[in-house]
Amino acid sequence: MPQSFRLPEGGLIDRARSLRFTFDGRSFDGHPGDTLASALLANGVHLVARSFKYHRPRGIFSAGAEEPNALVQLGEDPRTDPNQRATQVELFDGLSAKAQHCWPSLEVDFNQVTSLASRLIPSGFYYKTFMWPSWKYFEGPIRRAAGLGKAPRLPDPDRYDKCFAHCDVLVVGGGPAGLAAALAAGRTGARVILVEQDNRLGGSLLSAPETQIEGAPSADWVREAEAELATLPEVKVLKRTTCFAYYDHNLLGLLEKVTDHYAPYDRPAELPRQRMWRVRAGHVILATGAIERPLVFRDNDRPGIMLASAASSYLNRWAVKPGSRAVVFTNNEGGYRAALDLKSRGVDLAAVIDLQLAAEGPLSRRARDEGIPIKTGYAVTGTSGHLRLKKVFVAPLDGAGKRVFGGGEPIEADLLVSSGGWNPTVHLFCQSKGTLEWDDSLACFRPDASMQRNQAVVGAANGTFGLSSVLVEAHAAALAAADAAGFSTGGEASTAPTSVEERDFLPMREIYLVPSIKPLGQGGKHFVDQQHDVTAADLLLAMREGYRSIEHVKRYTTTGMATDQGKTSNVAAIGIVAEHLGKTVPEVGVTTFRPPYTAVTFGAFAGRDVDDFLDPERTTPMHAWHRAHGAAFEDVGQWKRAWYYPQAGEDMAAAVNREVKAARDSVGILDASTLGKIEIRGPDAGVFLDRIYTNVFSTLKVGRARYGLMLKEDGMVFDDGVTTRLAEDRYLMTTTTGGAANVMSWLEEWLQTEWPDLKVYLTSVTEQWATMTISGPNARALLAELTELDLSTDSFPHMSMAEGEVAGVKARIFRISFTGELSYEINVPSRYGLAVWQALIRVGQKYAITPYGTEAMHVLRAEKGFIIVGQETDGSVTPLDLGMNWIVSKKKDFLGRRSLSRPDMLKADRKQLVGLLTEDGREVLPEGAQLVESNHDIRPPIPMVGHVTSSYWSPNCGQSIALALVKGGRDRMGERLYAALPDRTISCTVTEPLFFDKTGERLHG
Amino acid sequence: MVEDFLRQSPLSHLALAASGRSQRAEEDGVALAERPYRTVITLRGQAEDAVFVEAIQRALGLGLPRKVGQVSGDPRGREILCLGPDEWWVTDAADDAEPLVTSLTEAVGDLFAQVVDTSDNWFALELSGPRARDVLAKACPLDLHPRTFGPARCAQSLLAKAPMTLQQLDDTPAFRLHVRRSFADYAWRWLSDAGREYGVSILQS
Amino acid sequence: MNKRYSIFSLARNAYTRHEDWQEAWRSPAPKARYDAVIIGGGGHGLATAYYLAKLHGMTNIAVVERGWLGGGNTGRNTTIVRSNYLWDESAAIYEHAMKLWEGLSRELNYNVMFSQRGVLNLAHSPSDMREVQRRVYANRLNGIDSEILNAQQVKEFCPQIDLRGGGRYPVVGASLQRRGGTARHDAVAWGYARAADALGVDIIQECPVHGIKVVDGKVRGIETARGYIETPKVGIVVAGHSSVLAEMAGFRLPVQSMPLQALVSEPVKPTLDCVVMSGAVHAYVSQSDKGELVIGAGVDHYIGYGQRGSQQVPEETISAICELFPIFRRMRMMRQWGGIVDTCPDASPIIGKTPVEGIYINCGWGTGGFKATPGSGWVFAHTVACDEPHPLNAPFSLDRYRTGYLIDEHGAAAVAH
Amino acid sequence: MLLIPCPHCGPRAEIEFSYGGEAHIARPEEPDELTDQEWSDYVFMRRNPKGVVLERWVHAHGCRRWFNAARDTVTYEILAIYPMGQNPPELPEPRYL
Ligand SMILES: Cc1cc2nc3c(=O)[nH]c(=O)nc-3n(C[C@H](O)[C@H](O)[C@H](O)COP(=O)(O)OP(=O)(O)OC[C@H]3O[C@@H](n4cnc5c(N)ncnc54)[C@H](O)[C@@H]3O)c2cc1C
Ligand SMILES: NC(=O)c1ccc[n+]([C@@H]2O[C@H](COP(=O)([O-])OP(=O)(O)OC[C@H]3O[C@@H](n4cnc5c(N)ncnc54)[C@H](O)[C@@H]3O)[C@@H](O)[C@H]2O)c1
Ligand SMILES: Cc1cc2nc3c(=O)[nH]c(=O)nc-3n(C[C@H](O)[C@H](O)[C@H](O)COP(=O)(O)O)c2cc1C
Ligand SMILES: [Zn+2]
Repeated sequence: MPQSFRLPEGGLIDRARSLRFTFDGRSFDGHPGDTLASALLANGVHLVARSFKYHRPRGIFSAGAEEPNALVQLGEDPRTDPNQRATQVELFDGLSAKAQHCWPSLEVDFNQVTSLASRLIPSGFYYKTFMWPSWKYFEGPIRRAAGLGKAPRLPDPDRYDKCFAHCDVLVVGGGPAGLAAALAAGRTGARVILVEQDNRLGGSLLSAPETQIEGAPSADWVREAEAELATLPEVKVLKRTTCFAYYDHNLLGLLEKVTDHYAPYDRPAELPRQRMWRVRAGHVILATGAIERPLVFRDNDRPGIMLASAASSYLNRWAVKPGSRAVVFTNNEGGYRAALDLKSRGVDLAAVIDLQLAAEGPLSRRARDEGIPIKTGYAVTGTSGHLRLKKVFVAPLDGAGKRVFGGGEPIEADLLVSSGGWNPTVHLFCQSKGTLEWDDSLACFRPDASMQRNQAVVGAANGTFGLSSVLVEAHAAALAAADAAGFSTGGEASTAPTSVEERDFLPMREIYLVPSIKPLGQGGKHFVDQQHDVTAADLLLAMREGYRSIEHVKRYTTTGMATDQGKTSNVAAIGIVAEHLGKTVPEVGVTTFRPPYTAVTFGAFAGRDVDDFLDPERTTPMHAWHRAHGAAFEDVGQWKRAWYYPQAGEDMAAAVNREVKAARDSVGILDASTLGKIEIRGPDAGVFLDRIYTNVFSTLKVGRARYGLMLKEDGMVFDDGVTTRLAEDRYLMTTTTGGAANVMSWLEEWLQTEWPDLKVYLTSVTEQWATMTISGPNARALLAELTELDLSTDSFPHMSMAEGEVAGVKARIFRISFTGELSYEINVPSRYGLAVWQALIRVGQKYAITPYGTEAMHVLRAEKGFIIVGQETDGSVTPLDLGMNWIVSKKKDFLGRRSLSRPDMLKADRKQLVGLLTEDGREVLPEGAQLVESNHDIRPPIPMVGHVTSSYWSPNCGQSIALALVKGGRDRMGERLYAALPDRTISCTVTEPLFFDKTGERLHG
Repeated sequence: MVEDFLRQSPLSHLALAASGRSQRAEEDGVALAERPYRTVITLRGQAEDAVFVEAIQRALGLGLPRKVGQVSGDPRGREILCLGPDEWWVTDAADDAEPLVTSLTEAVGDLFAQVVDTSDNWFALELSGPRARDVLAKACPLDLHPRTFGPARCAQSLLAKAPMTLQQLDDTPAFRLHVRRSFADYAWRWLSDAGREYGVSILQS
Repeated sequence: MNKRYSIFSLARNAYTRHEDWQEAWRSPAPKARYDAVIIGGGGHGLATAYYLAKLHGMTNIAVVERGWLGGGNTGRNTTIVRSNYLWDESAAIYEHAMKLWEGLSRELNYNVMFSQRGVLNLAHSPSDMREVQRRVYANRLNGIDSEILNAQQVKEFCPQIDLRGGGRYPVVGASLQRRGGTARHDAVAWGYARAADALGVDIIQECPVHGIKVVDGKVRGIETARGYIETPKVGIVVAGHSSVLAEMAGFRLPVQSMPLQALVSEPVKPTLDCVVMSGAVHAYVSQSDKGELVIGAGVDHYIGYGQRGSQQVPEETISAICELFPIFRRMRMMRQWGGIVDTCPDASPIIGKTPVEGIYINCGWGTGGFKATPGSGWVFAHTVACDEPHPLNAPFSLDRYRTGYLIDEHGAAAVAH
Repeated sequence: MLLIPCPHCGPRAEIEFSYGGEAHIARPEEPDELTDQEWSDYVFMRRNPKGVVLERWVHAHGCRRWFNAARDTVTYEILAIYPMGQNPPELPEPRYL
């Protein structure tokens, strides 16, 4: 029976083309324009899902974003998507969907036993049991029973995109309100973005073909509006785009589905799957419409039960009969629209059951005139039918609406639609912290006060339901926004589009919990939150147990916490709670609206910031050389630094040993370009540095360099480096690789905020210079071959700087050393870095020049006991702890100084930097090893006296060496300590933190 | 003067010169080109000091823009970008910054000011074509609409996760993007990827 | 008297259609005077009240909560529980909490769903690994279970992780605390409330405190929305609002209140069996029993009482999750929210006496205090009852900022959850 | 993501800025004269108001200039910006509990 429920004509579908798709293995046809839901209904498929907790059979409940039931698993791994709302999935050729959360099949789901045991598992049952013997025995099965669809198992092959956008007016919602607003604002020349989650503009008009705007069918108006918007150069219309979040300062998040609606073979490879927009809007107009509220009656969840407006949508927009024989259940005039639609499109209308005592509106009158049987003052007391609705039971209500009379008269029907009024879609408004008021006449929450500037809510979202009022309101709001943004209509007043006001929304009879023939919870269930299987009885139980705040009710029962976030259920839940507590609905209040409006793909949040774009990789001018020479790289902040250069057959240890030895035996070369560099100029530069560093720089001679230490105001070491005086009023500071940006900001902060009187300018030149360090006894000989400079110690002593040419390139050369060897740090403009490096390597061949990486550098400096900030320090170490009192000036104030004299800083048992030598010199302590005083096996907690910060095999010392921070370490020289590891204990001796060339002869080479 | 062949663009590993075209292909929405070796001198000084302002103007033959985001001069020749209330870039088509550095240094003399050659600290890319704004919108939170930005304007911001100085060159629109040299490879690849949906022509520099 | 919860009581009540369940706690009107008042009905405040009543015999006490129990950070955290902290002082207090967690459901007769499924802290570089080692070695000497895993072992323990870390953040190893895991946030507040109520503690909701009466440096009582309450002892346990209450009492705190965000995905069948944290990429994730991926994002670095946060923060976190778990890129965010975390300069809490006699403060837990809930309540009850800190919380005094005895957990807790 | 009005560059996205904490904390002229308590107050104690906070921001990925701002920590509205070294303008004092 292909598409046997498709009406012969009408609808916004392309009947000329058929699309083949499968649901749960069965093949069906639909048309372009269909959603998965409309196509299933066209084929008479109502059963599409099982519920979360009780595994009840569920059908298609709505026609849009609010769908609680019809969640399906789309596609196959790796492109599988769980929990997709069939009502929002656009049909494409070859679509394949499966039912989820059922076993072995949708029709026969064994898990339905939970339904039988439902009495044992009311809300919150898990808090009351499973404690004995332990939760761990129960957690596994419970986890497996929970969840809905399945996460993909394979990595997602798709790409996502992200962008920023700016506009004068952002209009959310492409219904009549949104269209009118976009047109009005767009015509003024303002920059407008209109977003609509659907693939078509028109909103509720798409389901109401008979309405007229400006004297023509509304469909024509929509078409013309869309056409006109396309001609306005400053207007952008985004369809298939959901505004999911409203953040502070009018930043809104949009999710655009770019290719999801194409058949897989049609998806353009260059396009992302989805795109996230972050729109900064001058003004925001929310025209998000309203969502119909279902009635809560017994067994209100069977396939074949849906919202009244959804039935109209399926009939009118998709030309699908949602059933053969229908009952309409309503508490307001709106239900009659569905009744009239159903009747006129050939559905057998069994009855309208109206909670109201009388129905007197224009639609109900028309319904009566058309001979539709109407029972006012009646309620639906229950339903039957397992996999599809079979019967509806109805009975008369008492005057108070609390009880029904009689046993319930059955009516055969396979479709039951209900209308309990409308909830303005205030989600985005509330996300932006707008407050709500309860409108008694409309019985709904509508926007009250805005908490964002330049914001308006119009149309049904604002509780304005009459079409002509909607158009007027939207038009006015848009003009006001455009005007405030500096765009006017140019004098001539533009008029709002007109329509005949339809007063089809009359007061309703507010009954949030429809009574049944049996007490609540007996012989059936009144579902409030269908997706989470929360019933009215659950809500009452929660309140009985003391969970009375609506927030507690929500969390105890989980109502509104499912993927639909309670779009159709929250107000009913609040109504039931209010009724039970004897409060008004606004007194109970709403729970917090949070982003997203509908769920957003993680991939879209990440956009292209994945894989190697997650974080930039910064590279030095010599990077390509390191790569070509087989370097292994280490990440230091965002930088890629050459770590070591293994030669054929070498492991890391062998390579590092070779590099370390070469630097001491002949000459090594290191790429040090990543060091931070800051040019400092001004008459107060020296004074400034004196305040920043613990030691004095104002007395430094021009051409000379000095090592300095910086502290934060809490006295803890923050960065270190060598600073050189280039001229009387010019210095060049170097910082650690990782600290460069922080130091620059730190300096600027002090200059701009605390010492604006100091005349100092700073400019970062980190990447202006390629820096290569040659180190070792042959460093001077090597350099001499490439420069004319006089390299003798007399004219170029340790800790000084010279300018000259190296390999024909103008260079700054610093004679400073982080290895303890005679070293030159050669700086050339980055564009020449590689050339000079290659020249040094070429000429260095005769000295067997050896490139060494950061690991060898670490070993070399550890042999000399030089610290590395971030390794020997961790934000809790002072210069005194490091034994660097020599660098802490007593004569002047500097940042952090006062902190050093606080009582705890002076304690003798503070952790202090020492060296460690293992008893067995071949044994290398693991870094991070904790030190204890005794190796007797005692039970934890075992007091620790310190830890190893750095530890290496030192080929130059012929044994392992380590640096450590040890409590009162300086008084422990020669003491024995033990590194207590999980599998062994290593004994070692405390020494000075200096292992090689203790007199420092080599430095002066 | 150092031999030309000694110098390297940070994108030399991509061998762009070999693959590049001379102009944007008709069907491509954007074109991308590297612009290495332009002179970029960072200038700091007191805009309220008339002596300083005059000294600079005399040395460069260009007015010193005073409002952050303003640019004076010729984007393809010599220009001054105002980056901060006391910070400018002097950029120049010349690939040797030294003469300009020298004349600026002399011009400021003992004034409280700073002249630093940062030509190699930065790396410039040019992005042009009808979709150039769309590509930038993926990376950068600035509003580049012609009503708020345009030729003779510059701004500092972010290019995805890299700090960037952006300037618009003309109404094509064409933009020049400066990132720190170490981010060159990241920025290039990022933009090529982001432009993919519109088509990217690679131009010779 | 409270009826005990058990499978039998559940069955019995099923029979009577759950009509006979008692209130989990009473809702009494505040008395004019209490022996002590705890301000703040989060997990820490309720636990304090419970232990005051249970261990210190103080039953004429009240918990005063501005809104609904557990509505603060207790009800909005990512529920990670672990005790593998670096410094001895921290390790001791968090491990004390861990031991209490292990018996908590039965002690409270309320299933807090404490699930010891293991917490992985990933290392992405040699220097991360060095920190991991330092912490694990210290943990073990402190008697805390903690292991070092290499990359392969990480893969075995949590096969869902992409060891390449998308290329940029390869996983080189991890620390693992097997006893770590998660607990149901709401249940912790409710379980303590119910147990405290059973011991006679008055739990007063919807009752904001708006003034603290201090005379001659001594506390006399508190002004609340429901009237003045006289009391000689006040315990302030209000997390993000600590500075607001301190100001009422006239003293200052080194605390900054900042937005911290979290989010959940749509629920899916079990796909992740442990807790995974990565400081380097600022992400931590676990899967709840209901099926959502629960993901913690970073803090905004500025003060904010809005209980929300900046949009770019979750964006970064989700990018990181996509990096570690490319299989989750198609998962969808269902809800995001924020809390107000009270952060201290050294990322460690303040638990102890204040400059005002009779006022005690328990705050500064920042981004990571849920795991401490039982231990924090336990030591704070001691402090309030005995008017002096327990040895476990003595190091966490307010005075440490003066002396410099900071307990800097930044490094070890780059993401402190 | 806030939209922060840089005094030099105009309104810019929050991601271009860094936060600098409470404004108007003057570094003591003579740290040695202070007691430990006074010094620690300077280093660690910061106002943390639920209401209007006077704070510092720097346009880190822009003009790199520091400036002061007055911001409501509940609504996040930026009520004023003013240069370093200047006193804050008269502002409303919203009270939140
Ligand atoms: C997003 C997020 C993720 C986190 N993840 C983790 C995690 O994974 N693991 C972990 O260990 N920790 C985590 N934390 C931290 C943890 O949540 C908190 O440290 C902990 O819950 C604090 O508990 P509390 O009881 O002190 O505070 P709260 O639960 O915040 O309770 C304080 C109470 O004080 C009340 N109050 C405030 N002002 C007043 C007043 N004037 N009068 C009366 N009452 C008042 C509040 O309403 C509130 O209920 C996270 C926090 C957040 C926000
Ligand atoms: N019973 C009634 O009287 C009743 C009830 C509801 C609506 N209506 C009619 O509805 C019309 C109201 O027009 P309207 O324009 O205010 O509402 P609408 O429902 O026609 O349009 C709202 C549009 O916003 C879109 N939308 C909602 N949230 C979105 C989001 N987050 N992102 C992107 N798009 C989103 C929807 O898809 C829809 O197209 C009137 O014609 C009114 O008569 C009548
Ligand atoms: C561990 C955890 C799991 C959560 N799971 C869900 C969930 O499944 N569905 C949901 O809607 N919200 C879930 N939430 C979020 C809450 O709904 C809520 O957003 C959070 O408690 C903060 O409260 P607020 O949003 O009301 O301010 C969860 C929260 C936590 C802490
Ligand atoms: Zn700026």
